[in-house]
Amino acid sequence: MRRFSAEEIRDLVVREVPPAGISLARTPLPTKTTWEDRTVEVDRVVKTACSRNCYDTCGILAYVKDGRLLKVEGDPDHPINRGTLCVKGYTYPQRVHSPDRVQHPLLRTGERGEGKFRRVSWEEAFDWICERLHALRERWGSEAFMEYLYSGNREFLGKQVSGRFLALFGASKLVGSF
Amino acid sequence: MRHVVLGAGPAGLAALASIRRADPSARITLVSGEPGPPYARMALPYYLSGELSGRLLYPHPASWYRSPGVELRFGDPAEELDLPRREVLLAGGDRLRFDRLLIATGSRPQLREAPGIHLPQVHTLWTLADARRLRRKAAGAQEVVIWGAGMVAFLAAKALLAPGRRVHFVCRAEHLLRRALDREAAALLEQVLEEAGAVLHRGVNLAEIRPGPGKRCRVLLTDGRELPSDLVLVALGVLPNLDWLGDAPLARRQGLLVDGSLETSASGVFAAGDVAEVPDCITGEPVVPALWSVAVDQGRVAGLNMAGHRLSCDPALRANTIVFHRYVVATLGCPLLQDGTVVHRQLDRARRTYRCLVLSRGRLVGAILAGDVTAAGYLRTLLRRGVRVADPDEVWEAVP
Amino acid sequence: MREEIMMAAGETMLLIDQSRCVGCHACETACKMENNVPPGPRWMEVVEHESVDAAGDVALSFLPLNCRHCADAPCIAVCPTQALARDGLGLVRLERERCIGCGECLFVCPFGAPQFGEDRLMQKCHGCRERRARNLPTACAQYCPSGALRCATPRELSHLVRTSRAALGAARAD
Amino acid sequence: MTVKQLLHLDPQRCDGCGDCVTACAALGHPARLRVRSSAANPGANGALACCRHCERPLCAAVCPTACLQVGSNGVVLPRPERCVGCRLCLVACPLGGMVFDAQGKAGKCDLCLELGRRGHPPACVASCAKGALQLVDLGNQSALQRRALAEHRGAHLKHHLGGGPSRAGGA
Amino acid sequence: MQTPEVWSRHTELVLMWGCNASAAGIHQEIGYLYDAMERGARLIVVDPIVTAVASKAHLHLRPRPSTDAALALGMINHIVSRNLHDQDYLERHTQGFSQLMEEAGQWTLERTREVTGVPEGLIAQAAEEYATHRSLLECGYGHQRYTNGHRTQQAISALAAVCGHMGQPGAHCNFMEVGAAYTGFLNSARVQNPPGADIKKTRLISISHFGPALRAAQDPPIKGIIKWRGSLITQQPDARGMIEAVKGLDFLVSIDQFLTDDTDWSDLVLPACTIFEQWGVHPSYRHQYLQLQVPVLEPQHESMPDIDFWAELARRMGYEAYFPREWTGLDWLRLLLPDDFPLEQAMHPHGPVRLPERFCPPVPNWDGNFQTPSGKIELYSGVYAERAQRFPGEWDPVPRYVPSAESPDGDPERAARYPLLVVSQHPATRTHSQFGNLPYIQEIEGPATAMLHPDDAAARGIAEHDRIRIYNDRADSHVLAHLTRKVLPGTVELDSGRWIKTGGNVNLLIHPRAAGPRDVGDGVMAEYDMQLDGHTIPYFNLLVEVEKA
Repeated sequence: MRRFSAEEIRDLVVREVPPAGISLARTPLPTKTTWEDRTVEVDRVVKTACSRNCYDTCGILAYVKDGRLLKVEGDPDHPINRGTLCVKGYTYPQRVHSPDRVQHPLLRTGERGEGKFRRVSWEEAFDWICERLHALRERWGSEAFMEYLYSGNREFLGKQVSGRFLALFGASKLVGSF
Repeated sequence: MRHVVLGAGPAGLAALASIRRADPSARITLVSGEPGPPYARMALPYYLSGELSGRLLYPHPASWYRSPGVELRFGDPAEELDLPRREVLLAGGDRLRFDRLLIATGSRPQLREAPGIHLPQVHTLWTLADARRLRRKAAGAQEVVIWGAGMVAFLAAKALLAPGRRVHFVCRAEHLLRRALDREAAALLEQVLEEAGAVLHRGVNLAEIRPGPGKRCRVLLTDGRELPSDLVLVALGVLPNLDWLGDAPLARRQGLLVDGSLETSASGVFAAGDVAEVPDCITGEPVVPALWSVAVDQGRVAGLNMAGHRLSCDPALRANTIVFHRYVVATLGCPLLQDGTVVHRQLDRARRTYRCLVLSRGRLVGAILAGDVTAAGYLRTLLRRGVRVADPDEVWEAVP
Repeated sequence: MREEIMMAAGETMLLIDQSRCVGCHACETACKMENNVPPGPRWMEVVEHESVDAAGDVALSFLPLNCRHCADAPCIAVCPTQALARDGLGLVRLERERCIGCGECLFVCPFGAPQFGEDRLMQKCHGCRERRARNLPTACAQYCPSGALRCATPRELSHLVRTSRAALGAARAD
Repeated sequence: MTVKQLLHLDPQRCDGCGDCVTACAALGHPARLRVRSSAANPGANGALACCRHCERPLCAAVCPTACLQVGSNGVVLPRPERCVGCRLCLVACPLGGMVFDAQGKAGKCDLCLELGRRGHPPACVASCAKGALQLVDLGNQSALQRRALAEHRGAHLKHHLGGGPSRAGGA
Repeated sequence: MQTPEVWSRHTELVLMWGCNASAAGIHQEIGYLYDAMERGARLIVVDPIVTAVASKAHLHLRPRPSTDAALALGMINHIVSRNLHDQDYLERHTQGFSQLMEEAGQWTLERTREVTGVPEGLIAQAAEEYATHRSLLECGYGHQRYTNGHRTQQAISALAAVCGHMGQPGAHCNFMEVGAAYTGFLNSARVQNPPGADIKKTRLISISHFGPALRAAQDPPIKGIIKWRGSLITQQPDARGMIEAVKGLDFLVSIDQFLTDDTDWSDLVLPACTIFEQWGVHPSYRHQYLQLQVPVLEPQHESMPDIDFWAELARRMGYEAYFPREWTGLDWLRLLLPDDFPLEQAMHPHGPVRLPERFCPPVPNWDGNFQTPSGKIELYSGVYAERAQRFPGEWDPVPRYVPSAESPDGDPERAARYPLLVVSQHPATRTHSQFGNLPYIQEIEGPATAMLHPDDAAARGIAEHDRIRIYNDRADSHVLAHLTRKVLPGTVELDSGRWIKTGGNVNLLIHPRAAGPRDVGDGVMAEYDMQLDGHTIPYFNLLVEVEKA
């Protein structure tokens, strides 16, 4: 195998890889799309990203009409997914607007494992958690509390914010390879 | 969207069903000139002959009509169309506003003046009221004269032919059902009718009806013969019910002119059934087919288009059946076309079956089946498609 | 294996390159999302097939199956109500209001394309008529991550195939 | 969703023996299906003249007395007391589904509902020794066709990127 | 990680190891792999299962699951015996080649075939082709999901080093970057540890040994958990044990989008936003582009963005000072990103942006320098030697094949009772336990199904689509059988991620143990080093028996 020299590699990187820190968006965001075999105007198209535990981390164009996610496409300017998503990605509209989504806070009414709940307000839910956190710290100390999160959503910011609260509270810390 | 459907025959009812399905929020008013719920006119002969009980004349139970947005106006015929105001004026004085209007007012029996035509023994058979009246009058009748030899006359005869009763056809033409059947098929049908007590008077017309003796009357024919009669039925064909439109600006010839979507010359006003003049599937000529199956199809398409679809209606394919007791004749397309046609006939007198294929420039344009009509549906599809037929035997082989 | 289908009288055709397909099913959900197809009917379905050679080695192939809009379409021929017809773009168009749900089309279609949903009338891939009228690729092609489905003009597709062969040839000659 | 079922005749397997017709007639009514000999008929289901239990049946649409009705199970059934024998249904049905008895009353395939309730297949299907007549549901049929096609194509797969797995192996 | 835009243009051969490119990371793997193949690159796949990508390969090697280290060592030995190794590269940029060969030298083709089941000719051909082309080694996770996974990766990486296939465009060893590489530029500490706050170091709980840790933790025990972005019961091994552990809690709160296995056992369920309803930032763990997630829709129903939830909870718990009420996700984002980060460039309607080269060079190790004490590739590692002292049996300074736990080689006694080894693929249709509940996905997946080799099925009287029971002494799972030669005899494939309550879950059967590279004990730890201690769950160390249900 002939080895590339350092100079050659430097040149080749400049040629083949976009420069760091500069937006790669080149294609103007569309204002309409096709849906049900007709052309429809959409309210907006938003560039965002897929957060699943998958190293592609695809760029997404999200089409919004009347407050609903009409469809999703791969970001054509994203160097990895280059305009496409996957079998799961294309189901996002169904997932977001699924009638099966948890729609409001639910408090258990049956035995554990039964899956029986009643609807409560967020106010009630927060009071419920705070009351138990105070009692837990009183009785066991703050390390008796922790979060459990894994790779269900690999978005990075959220767990830093939870981390701030957990650090302040003094919770046990979850470690490992996520 | 406010829909008004004029007429509760096959076209009107099919339209009502279509509008309801395509636009559940539509408001629909169904208007019928006849009192009482819609009944099947096609079935009146069977009611008259006693084969079908009166309650089975109604295709739909009352609950079928009852749905949000549907309003029924029975026994209150439309009298005037006010196009500029988009209103229909009913005989009872109400004005119905519409966004979409369907004219499916059907047809009525054609009458002709003749001396004695207004005698009490003279009737028509068209409405349920006619049928009820005739049922009473026919009870003891032994001699019945039918003026006419077309489809309406045939239906009347079919209802009235019974043991111990003679039914005379006054038939100007050479044979019965001259517009529908060729000589061979007509002969087979006539034979069946004659065996059941029909008497055909061919090549003559009715000249006069004279009262007496007694409750009877006498029918004078143009050849001078006289037929004593308990009952005379005038059955000379039908005419589209369009008189009520007066001089409303809707383009018409024999019937209302419509485009492919069954819309008339007035936007939002549709026509279907016996009032619509449409191109014939085979000849392309404008026709008013006045056929049940055509009316159903047109009603369905007109209804959907009223509800916002953009469907084109197929050109009318004439297909009809003529049933007398267990003998059936089916006519499809235009079997009587003359110019440049090749006719293939197969007649089996012993088994009384007959089938004929009419080809024009290598395509099937018409067919008649008598005695065994199994192939009718298949032939109808071939006609609809304009299928090329090289050899008529191939057609018969392909019939499953 | 490359298979050319859906010749549209207008501009574009769909190229199904079975050798690239990995059976990821993205085209299926993309099609359903694009056309708001309810669960059940599958206008596009990728079918996997496994074969074993004499040596016991296993080969897999993946075949994306949608309506091929055949030039001599048997479904059009058998449809008793003329609900199926060829449209101006050369696609087999279904007029649903004419469909009576008799199922005849299904039995003659070698691709299993006719689908029957909740209303038990036929439905199928319409060939992205609107997209193609605007010279856009079909949804399945635009959204296919492996490049197995490509929709372009015959000229573009032919160029694509030739250049990839040429590149391959050049690489082998090295 | 109730799965729609209908009869399918595989013309490749049918030899036109007519056992199905006999079996149907043996139920005490005129045979409600007819079959063309397979030689004359290359079309798939066209060889079979029988009711397809359409979702929007043309026979029912045209029937003046509403004799024909689609049941909740999707099976189109006549109500004999309403039939006047006008045969408009027979003319309207492109698939040869309507059959009239000696009294002139409409009859048609009911998929042997009564046999079905007792867990048996329709008489015609049971009688077909060649396995040519089958009761299929539309969804499965599509999947079967697709699998069969994939099987047919799969054997010939060549990989233009390099030639498919030239060698593979393992435990 | 060499970026695919580079390798796809230069490589002559891709050796894909333990990586089902057709199901996972399809855009990077398949898209760029085909680019390379269109240029004429060859493809060799190492995978016990005939995956879709394996069916596209020129050569496909199917080692018995968990024997990959032996295969890599056998290939190294063959390469060296044919003098196809890169002596110059070995001398300049590696250390410990002779110690490596003391181990690898024992792996004759014959012995390698005996252990791995791969025919000798195929091992030799793959090794020779790999050595003589400009070859990219693309590693997935498959071979790592065993207790010997770290050793396997050690051996595979050595293969690349021996051939000098490192640091060159088109020739590198790509495997998963552990967190720090691509998130190192973010100011995590600035968010997690606000200045001026009194933050104490607390004990650590291993996520890979979570069930045992929950039961073992004392002084205090774990009594309350808020669970989010994960499936505690579906995705951890030994679901039964996990449920028992959860029963001991005072409270379990689940933040979820759907009613999952977890919510059934929760005391309070809170509606989670999807990614389309909240702010976020996405560094990949394989590619080099950063994207920002912006709210596309209003939160649906009463769902609450994750950040808003934690901030509100914190404020109610008395930390108002650290969670300004007026802060949106965007403000938190600014805090997390470096001050000089081109935020506008990366955010709708712009973006994505490449990360700075100092964090992820497009051609890493081009200069032959490595982040080791010696600056070289340590085929013999002093650090590992030292850890081998501290954690006996877990580590070795040179790569070795050590049979993994609960495998036919590693536990013959258990294998006598439960002879089939489960390989648990990640199907294209799911990410772990997600998406499987959606109708569009369900109609593609069909009912829960396990792949069985026809020989194994025949021996058990099992036919296609039979309902079968997969069991061991821990639990059982009922699924349908699919008979296929895609799996090797003696193995069963049962996809991961099926929910317990809808059937076919594989994790019920798995023993809770952590895979190296270090013994995490009961999962309660005081110290943790991501680079050296990174340990995972050996999901594929699972022996079962199958019978017709």
